[in-house]
Amino acid sequence: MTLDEILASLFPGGHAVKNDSGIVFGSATLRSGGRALVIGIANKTAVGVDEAIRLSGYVLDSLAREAGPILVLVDSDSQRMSKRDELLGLNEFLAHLAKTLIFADMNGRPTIGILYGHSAAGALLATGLATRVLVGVPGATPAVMDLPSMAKVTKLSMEALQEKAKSTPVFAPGLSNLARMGAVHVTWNEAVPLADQLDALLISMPDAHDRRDILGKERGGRRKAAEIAERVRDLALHSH
Amino acid sequence: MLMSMNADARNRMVTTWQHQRDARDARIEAGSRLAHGKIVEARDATRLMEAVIRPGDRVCLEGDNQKQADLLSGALLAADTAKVHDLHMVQSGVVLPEHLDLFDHGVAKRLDYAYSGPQSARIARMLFGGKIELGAVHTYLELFARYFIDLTPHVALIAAVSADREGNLYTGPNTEDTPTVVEATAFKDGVVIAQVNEIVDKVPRVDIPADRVHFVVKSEKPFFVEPLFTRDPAAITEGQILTAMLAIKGIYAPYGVRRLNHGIGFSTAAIELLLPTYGEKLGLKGKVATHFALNPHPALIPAIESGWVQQIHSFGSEVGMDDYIRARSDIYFTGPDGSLRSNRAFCQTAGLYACDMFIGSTLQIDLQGNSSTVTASRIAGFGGAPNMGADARGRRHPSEPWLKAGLEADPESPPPLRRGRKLVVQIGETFGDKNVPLFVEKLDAIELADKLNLELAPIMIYGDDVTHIVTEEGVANLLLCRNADEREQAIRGVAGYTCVGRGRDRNAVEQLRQRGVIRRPEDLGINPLDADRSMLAARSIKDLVRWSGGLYAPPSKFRNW
Amino acid sequence: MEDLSFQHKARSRAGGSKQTAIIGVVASGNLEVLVERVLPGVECRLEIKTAATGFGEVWDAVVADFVERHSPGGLKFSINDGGARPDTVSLRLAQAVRLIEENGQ
Amino acid sequence: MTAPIKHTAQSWAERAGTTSFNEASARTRLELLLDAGSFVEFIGPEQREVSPHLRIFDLPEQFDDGIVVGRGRLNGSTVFVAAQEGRFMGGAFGEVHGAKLIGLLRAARQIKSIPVLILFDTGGVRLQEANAGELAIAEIMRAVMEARTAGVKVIGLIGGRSGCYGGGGLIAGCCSALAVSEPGRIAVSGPEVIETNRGVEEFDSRDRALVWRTMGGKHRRLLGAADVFTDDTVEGFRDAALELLGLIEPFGLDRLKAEQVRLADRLRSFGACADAVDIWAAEGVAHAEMVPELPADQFIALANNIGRTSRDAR
Repeated sequence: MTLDEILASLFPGGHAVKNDSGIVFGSATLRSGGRALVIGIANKTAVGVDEAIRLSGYVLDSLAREAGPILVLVDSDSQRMSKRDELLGLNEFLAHLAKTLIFADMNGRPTIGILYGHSAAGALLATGLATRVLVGVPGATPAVMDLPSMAKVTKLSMEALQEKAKSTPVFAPGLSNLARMGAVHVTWNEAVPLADQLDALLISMPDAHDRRDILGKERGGRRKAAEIAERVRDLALHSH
Repeated sequence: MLMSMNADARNRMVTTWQHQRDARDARIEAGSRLAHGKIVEARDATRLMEAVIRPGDRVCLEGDNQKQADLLSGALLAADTAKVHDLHMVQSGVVLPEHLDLFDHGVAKRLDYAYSGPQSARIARMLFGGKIELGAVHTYLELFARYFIDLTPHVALIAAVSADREGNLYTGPNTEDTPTVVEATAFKDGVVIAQVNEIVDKVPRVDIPADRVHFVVKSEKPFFVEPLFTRDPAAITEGQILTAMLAIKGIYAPYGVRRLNHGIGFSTAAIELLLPTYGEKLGLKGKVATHFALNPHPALIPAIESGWVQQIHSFGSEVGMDDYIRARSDIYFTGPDGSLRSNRAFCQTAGLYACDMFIGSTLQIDLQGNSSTVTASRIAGFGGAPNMGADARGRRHPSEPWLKAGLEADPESPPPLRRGRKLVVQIGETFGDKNVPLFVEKLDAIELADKLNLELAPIMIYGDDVTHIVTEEGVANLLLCRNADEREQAIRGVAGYTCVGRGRDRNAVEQLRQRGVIRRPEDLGINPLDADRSMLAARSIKDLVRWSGGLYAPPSKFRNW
Repeated sequence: MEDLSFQHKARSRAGGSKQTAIIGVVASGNLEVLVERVLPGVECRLEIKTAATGFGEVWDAVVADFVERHSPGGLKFSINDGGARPDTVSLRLAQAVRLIEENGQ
Repeated sequence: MTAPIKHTAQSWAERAGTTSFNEASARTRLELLLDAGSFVEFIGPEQREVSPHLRIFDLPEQFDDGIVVGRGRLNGSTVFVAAQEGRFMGGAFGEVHGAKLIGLLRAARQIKSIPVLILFDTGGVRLQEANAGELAIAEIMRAVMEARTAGVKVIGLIGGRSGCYGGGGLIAGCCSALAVSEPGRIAVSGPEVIETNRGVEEFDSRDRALVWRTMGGKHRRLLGAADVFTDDTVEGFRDAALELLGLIEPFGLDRLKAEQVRLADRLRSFGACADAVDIWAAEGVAHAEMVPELPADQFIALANNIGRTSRDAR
């Protein structure tokens, strides 16, 4: 789905969301009546220092003035891979964006990521993966690592990697793999108005607790993470 | 009648015995049309080649171990092969890709050389494919010698730092082969063309006088120099440290080796970095490692700063060491301008005749102690190691290590008639990169000689020149071996878990150990668990910079700051 | 990857009282050795997972020399090997024994 | 530098003072960072909790999956610690590796009073388990922020050989404060990645001086991305950690607002600079081109003089 289609389906009553050369920003009225802040990255734009600081600014401004959920729409490239961005401390800018989203979520502004296009690596960490609930839209093409790069580093053929990818969701790109890991909470149905699905999600919104590792275990994508984290936590709690 | 015939013959001699001079003058005349004085613009360099060089010429393209006349190699490569073809390249280093492109393009046909490190794989393929007609692979001194006998260049293409308008050249710290090449070319009616980084009113010092230089081309960028002798201390392993400890305590100390040459591997870099720590503890300062034939190894800086080293003569220089050398003229050879003066031919001679020890690593050693850096797919050439790693039969001056080694090798002869021996030490770990064994039953070099129909297998150092082999398993003293069987078992005895090592006769090896032919770490009072990186005087390139008081300026690829 | 296992009887039990120790990292040309005091008497076991296949004979020789030289009775060695050279293996095994024989729990 | 011969009797304090943090293993770093003998590991190597994914690629495992987590004491006070082993798979985050740190942070959040030290040494996400690694990083970022919100001080120490790249850089950006040494690097994209994407003209990954002045410890300190710069010894990092523990204030919205201002100001001031040297010059450093050559003590004086820190604004 395109950004316009997504917005139209999410907010049939209209919205004030703009796409300013890849930076998505605005607000919209939910069918339940409340307002939602909408930010995001569109047009497969790379997330660099300039993009990140704008997005975090929108969130911080909104925290002071508004209430309601925050939707983060994602169709990005990876982080911007340039000398300038690294020189200026891209890691801080991306972390800062993630931190504002996490802070908002922990302070009464539940965050929902909507991954409808591409995303990868640092860009995904700073946006969709920094929300409480990440929704996948069919056709989304997240890729933490693309297979050609993997083939280069692992010195395995593309065929061999594709073969391995059939037996595990742990490394290969794709929405369903991220879903099995517990990263994508739910994948929406394109045939049903997204507004309905958003309503349902807002009603059944989980609390702000990070349960992605448990989800990953239930879905068979990450069999170890939840258990290991729990064991370390117990040892730490009982050893001091 | 007789008289008049003689006069006639004399007349003929006057006209026919200066053929080469006439030819040279014609070449210079052709080239001069492109020059202002001796100066030729870089854009005309290829036309200069076409004007001066004749088909079939012997051309020395410098082509050294370190510095490269890269502008001129590019210019030659661009020459019209209708005018310039079938050249016979005589150069010590085949280093740049262009050096081999010359053969692919048909500019050159025949090759005599000494060293081809970076191009070792491609040169092997081209030799197999018949793209290159090979004369021979030489050692440096050997090729230099042939420049004066049967491989004298018609044209020399050389590199210098700067020239004045008359053509006096300053070669800078990397003088290397230039004086030798120019001597052979200019005094035998050849043409010398120099590329320079800059043209100045007055050169800092005259390394090559103007009357030996015919054309000067100013290059846009400085000639290429590879930092070949920089070993990052951060990459030195515990195994290399152990091996270095064995060498210091098992060879340097007992022989009292003061005059020596080091190879370029990590094991010898470890030795250099252990002198001010481990060597100091053993009380060896001033007693060993005081005089070197050696490039300016950055790894030697801590030993120099600690007062170990008295004098170093160098084959070439090393990138980043210029200021340090300049400030340490007590140690290095420097010109009136203050910068290093290197000279490969003299330094090779010094290594051969005036050093009591060579210690270096290799890729393969066989059961006789022959060693080679050739593998089935790579021909790196010889460079200088065979000159360093050979007993000089012409040597006549005595020294303690030389006499002691001679005594061990030949205890029976009466002392006044007993030759001394140079210590030739092979040092390495029993397994190299990717678990490739150092010790083999048969050298790859022999297979290569078969494939290429060479009359000689490319042996770096012959077994009968090797006196010691040091591995992490211990020191084998081959001087004390009395027959081929003992020698083989001594080599197997330090070959560790390689097939050669596992094939040893345990009893024979134990007997050799009783006789001190093999000395294990415990025999030398060394605990392998003490071999720790904290023993290194410098553990990083940054440490070397600090030792140098900020004078050493390492190239960017070695920095982590 | 290749799994190897060796069982030896040492001359004597290893000294010290520590129960476990670990040395080294799994990287190209390196290995980690986890040593545990879990075997009865003078038994000694080594379990190896190695990235370099086909070196069983070399491991056999390295392990035999190691047991002979260090007498690690009662110790079990678990090794993850990134293709280390035999001299590195010998060194790490010796370091592991030294660590577990040090004082401490 | 003038490393003395190691004596077996060399004391713990001497070793901490002479051991390079950069060179040391994760375990050695912890042994010398914490009070002698105080470290207790959680899920140690004898538990053999290895990555379940590496075998798919026929790759060797490490018993601790490349991270050591536990508790110890720093000048007598309890701290939680996590140290990545940069030599195993480049210190990269995988499922188990990440989960150990998540568990530690969650415990710290519950306890509130025990700080967490993270000794970063990572190239980012472990390729062979990229999805699990990426998600683990997202969970760690969340856990760091939850812990900080609960009052926990989370300090990052960066001086390992693999640097702090990829998602590691983002986690570092979430910490309360960072200490860094000269060899330490912090970035998202690695040098080779930038070169591949932008060409060697924009970024020559083999020009290590360029790499370090763009991503290295000194630049990060002068930018204010790291609060303390230390010489490359374990003792130096120990002192830095102690200093930071004394300085950190609680986290809240004001911090995020201040960070927004801090980063926006950085973009405004230096956004047009082509190279780190230009930034340093713009910050008022005389002879900016000499910064990489400065010894640690002189650099620390210079950085303190410039006075850029971020602990109040992150």
